[in-house]
Amino acid sequence: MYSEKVMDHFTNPRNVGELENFSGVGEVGNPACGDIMRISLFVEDNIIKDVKFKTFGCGAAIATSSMVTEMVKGKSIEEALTITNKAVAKALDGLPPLKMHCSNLAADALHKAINNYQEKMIS
Amino acid sequence: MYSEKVMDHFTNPRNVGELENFSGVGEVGNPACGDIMRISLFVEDNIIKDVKFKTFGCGAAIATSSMVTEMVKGKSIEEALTITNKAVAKALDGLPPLKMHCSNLAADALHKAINNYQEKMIS
Amino acid sequence: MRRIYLDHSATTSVKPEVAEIMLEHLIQKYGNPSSVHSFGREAKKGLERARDQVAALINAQPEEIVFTSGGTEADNMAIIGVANKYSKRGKHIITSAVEHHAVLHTCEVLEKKGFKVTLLPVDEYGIIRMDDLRKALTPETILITIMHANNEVGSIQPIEEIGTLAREKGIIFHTDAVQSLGKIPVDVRKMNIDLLTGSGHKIYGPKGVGFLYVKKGIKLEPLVFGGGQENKYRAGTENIPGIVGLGKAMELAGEEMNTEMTRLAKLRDCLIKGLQQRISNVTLNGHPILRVPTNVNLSFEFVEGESMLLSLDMKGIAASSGSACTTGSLDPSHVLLAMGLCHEVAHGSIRMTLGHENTEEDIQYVLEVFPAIVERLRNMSPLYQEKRKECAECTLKK
Amino acid sequence: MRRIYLDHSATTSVKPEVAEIMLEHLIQKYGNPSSVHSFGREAKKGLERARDQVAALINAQPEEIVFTSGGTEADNMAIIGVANKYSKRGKHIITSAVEHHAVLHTCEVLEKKGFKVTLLPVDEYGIIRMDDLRKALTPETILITIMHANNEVGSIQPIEEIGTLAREKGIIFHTDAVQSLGKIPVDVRKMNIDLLTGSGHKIYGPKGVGFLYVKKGIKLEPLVFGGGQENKYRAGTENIPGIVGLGKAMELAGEEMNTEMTRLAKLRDCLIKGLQQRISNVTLNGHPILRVPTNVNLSFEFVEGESMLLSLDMKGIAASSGSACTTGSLDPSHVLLAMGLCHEVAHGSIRMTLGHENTEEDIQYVLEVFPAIVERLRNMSPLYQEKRKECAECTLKK
Ligand SMILES: Cc1ncc(COP(=O)(O)O)c(C=O)c1O
Ligand SMILES: Cc1ncc(COP(=O)(O)O)c(C=O)c1O
Repeated sequence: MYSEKVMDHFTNPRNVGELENFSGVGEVGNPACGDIMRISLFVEDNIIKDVKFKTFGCGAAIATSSMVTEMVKGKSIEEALTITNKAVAKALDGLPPLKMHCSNLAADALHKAINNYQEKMIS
Repeated sequence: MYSEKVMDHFTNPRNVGELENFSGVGEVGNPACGDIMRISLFVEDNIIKDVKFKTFGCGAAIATSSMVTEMVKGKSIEEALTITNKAVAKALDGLPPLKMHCSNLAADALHKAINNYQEKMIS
Repeated sequence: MRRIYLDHSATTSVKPEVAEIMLEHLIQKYGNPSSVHSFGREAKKGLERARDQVAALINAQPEEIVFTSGGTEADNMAIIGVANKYSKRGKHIITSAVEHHAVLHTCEVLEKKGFKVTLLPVDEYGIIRMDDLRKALTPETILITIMHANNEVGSIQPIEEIGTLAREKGIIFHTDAVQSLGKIPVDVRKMNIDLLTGSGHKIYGPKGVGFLYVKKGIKLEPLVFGGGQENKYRAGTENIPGIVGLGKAMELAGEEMNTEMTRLAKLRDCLIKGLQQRISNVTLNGHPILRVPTNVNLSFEFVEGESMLLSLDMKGIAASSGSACTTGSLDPSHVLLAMGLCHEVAHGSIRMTLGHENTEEDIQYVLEVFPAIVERLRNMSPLYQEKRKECAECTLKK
Repeated sequence: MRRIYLDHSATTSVKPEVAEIMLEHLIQKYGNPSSVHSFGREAKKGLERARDQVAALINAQPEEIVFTSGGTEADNMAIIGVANKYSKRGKHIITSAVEHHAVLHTCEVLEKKGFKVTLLPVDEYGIIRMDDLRKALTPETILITIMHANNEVGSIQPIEEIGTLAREKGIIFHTDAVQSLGKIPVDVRKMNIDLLTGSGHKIYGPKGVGFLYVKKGIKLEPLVFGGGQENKYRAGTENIPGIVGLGKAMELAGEEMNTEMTRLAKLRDCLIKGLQQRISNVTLNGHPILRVPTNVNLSFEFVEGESMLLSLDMKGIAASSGSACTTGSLDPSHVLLAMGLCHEVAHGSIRMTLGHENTEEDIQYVLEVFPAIVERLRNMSPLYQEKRKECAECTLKK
């Protein structure tokens, strides 16, 4: 069902946890629909220096969360904003069709975290 | 499907043929429905001294024809008239339900042959 | 006793390779393909390989194959499924008088529900005339369902012509290919077929499994509701052992068709000729050439079919008959009657269908024992006595 | 790797005796039971023996058993068959919110065709209340269809009471006994059942075969049309290997039920207790006592089901889940929701269903590996962090 990459990220997820001193945090999903992803960022000089995730969800939800943190670490905010859910799925060698719409939300969580960071910067 | 007795009468039918000097002959069925039975009798002193059959039909048709000739040989006309299709089937240890109505006509052929004999006697 | 099976159009044994893969999925890879775990994935793998194998033999895409519980269900699903889905477009269905009961009775049921059904007549060989079909078309026609090869007499219908006409007119075309698969080429693209029925147990696969090819774009209302299996077309836990067996059987059928069918056509012709030489008043039913290589159907005048079957059976030979007596109804084969045979000749028909296990020696044995059987029964028959009295209702081919 | 199958309610392997008799009918006794000859008679014999075996386990008459392609088809046949046959008497059907989709979706289809369907609610254990049923009855009610044991949580419905009520009111009563057969006693006479569904592959018989018990006197419109098989109730060449396998499986189920179910009930209780001792926030779904001996269904709060399944699978343990993620829909199990669980707890449910091959060692192994799996996932879960924040929508059993 899942690609080897998905299974790898599910089994050995990268960057699990929550940053204590985060610059921004974003959460998507809700427990009712079976997926919640929370991503926290630490940003310095417009660069995402550190990122962590916590996820309640299926294998695809965990793997996409893990993958997005890998993709984004060390990137600038602008680069990070170009990452889409689709790109995350692709980086995992694809997801089963049924999972594409329901558990592929990690980029959304990332964007929310960036928004949260940007709002904080403004205020 | 068929009882051993049916198979015995089908394999070794008794009294096959047609009497040259018959006292009466009866035929039932028609080729369209797949069964024709013809029975010819030789009667002397009100006793059926000889009887023969010819049948076009399925296993049940042949077996009932054979059986009825055995049952009737040496019997008086009155006794012969009491033989029913049901009795013939019973003497064969029964017939499959579907065959009871369609191929179980040997007693009818017998009765027709007797009628034919009786009509000849009157005229 | 020697036993010779000559009833391969009724059903077949499964080939050893088929039994083997079935056993594997009965005992080891027994998971439910809907399950997430490894047992489920193994089952799913078998299921999808089978779908590939089936699709390959008929030149379809794997997604176009819906597995069913057999040919009968696939026929029902096609006909009822189209009727229910497209009834707003029209309520007219065209079929032929020689279809299998799975098609005919389904059409009758639809007739009771307000559909109009045209039964095309057939010629003396059991084949429809394209002109009749053209004339039967109306703007209301939503479905043409005509079988590929006939199960009783083996006659082959002009499927490609029908398909081309149907495509031209935008009418859905279903064909029951249960008796042609593995015997003659079937190509759904080339033949313009929209829906096609297949069954496992006629091609050395298991009983209780079949498939419907559903061309991409054709919609059907399902027959059975429940889980979302088979892309929601057919609910119910998939019959994995049956399906992998069917897949394997289809693959083998494709590989062996050419050589095996050449072999069987020879045996068939030898059997037909041999019996006609040895026994008088024997006529061939069905087309002499447009005929599957496995089918022999002969009428033995003056004798009834079931009594021949019983006699053959006592000699170890398994055959079948169009006689009413074998079906429990009063009328003989609707196929033979539609071809214009009179009742009594239809009653005297014997079908022998060749397959895998049959050898030349088998045919020799049949040729040896058959004449005495017919002779014995003819000597019992009052019709033989009045030999050659013409049968009023029929137009016998001489 | 050690592999432990704990998904026997999804499907089972076939027992060796079942495989053996199937193989015999695939390879040797492969005839079509409609055939006159010896191959046909052998097949027919197997068919009728299987009918006896099935009837015996549920205290029915052999003539009351109709073989089908599985539990789903039997459910459809019962519900659609009654609806179409008795619609003049009324158009109201009563069922429950926790039925299998083969029942629920079939009822939904009938609703679209003008029938009225009442979905009885269930209590926190998944069991209907007789009072709700009594209140739902109308003069229009023609059918009550309530399952015997639930496939997800194993809860057992008060079938005998329902049957008695239905009989009293002259309403036809169907029960889906797919998950109770072979696990708890089923007696159609004692329980006043008119129609009963069974399936082969849940009791160590094959997939793709099931049966419907049809009490003498109850009429049904068939679902599939064609040949006159199964007393005209179900057309199509009979799946003889599947049917003889089902028959054998039913016979073995009857013989082994008492000892085997006592054994499994112990393992079940050991598994439930062991997991609850080793892991916090684990709740049992379904009734603690009115429950089939094979079913364990637990919710592990703060974790999602599929990720547990995957983790278990990597340890060789095959289980299932009520999580939406395993079905591809967005909503978790309709059964758990009907029992009043909140979505997130339903998403975190794991079903382990015990069977034949399972041993005490298996249970020990599961108890060993399970806690670390839950811990790992909980450490990843944002919900666990906010642990014990009350879930607003739900009424959790504490
Ligand atoms: C032409 C044809 N169509 C349909 C069927 C039905 O297939 P099944 O026996 O798999 O239901 C058969 C055989 O019985 C057949 O010969
Ligand atoms: C309660 C219940 N009913 C019906 C079915 C359907 O049976 P089958 O898989 O044989 O179609 C199942 C299992 O899938 C079931 O658990």
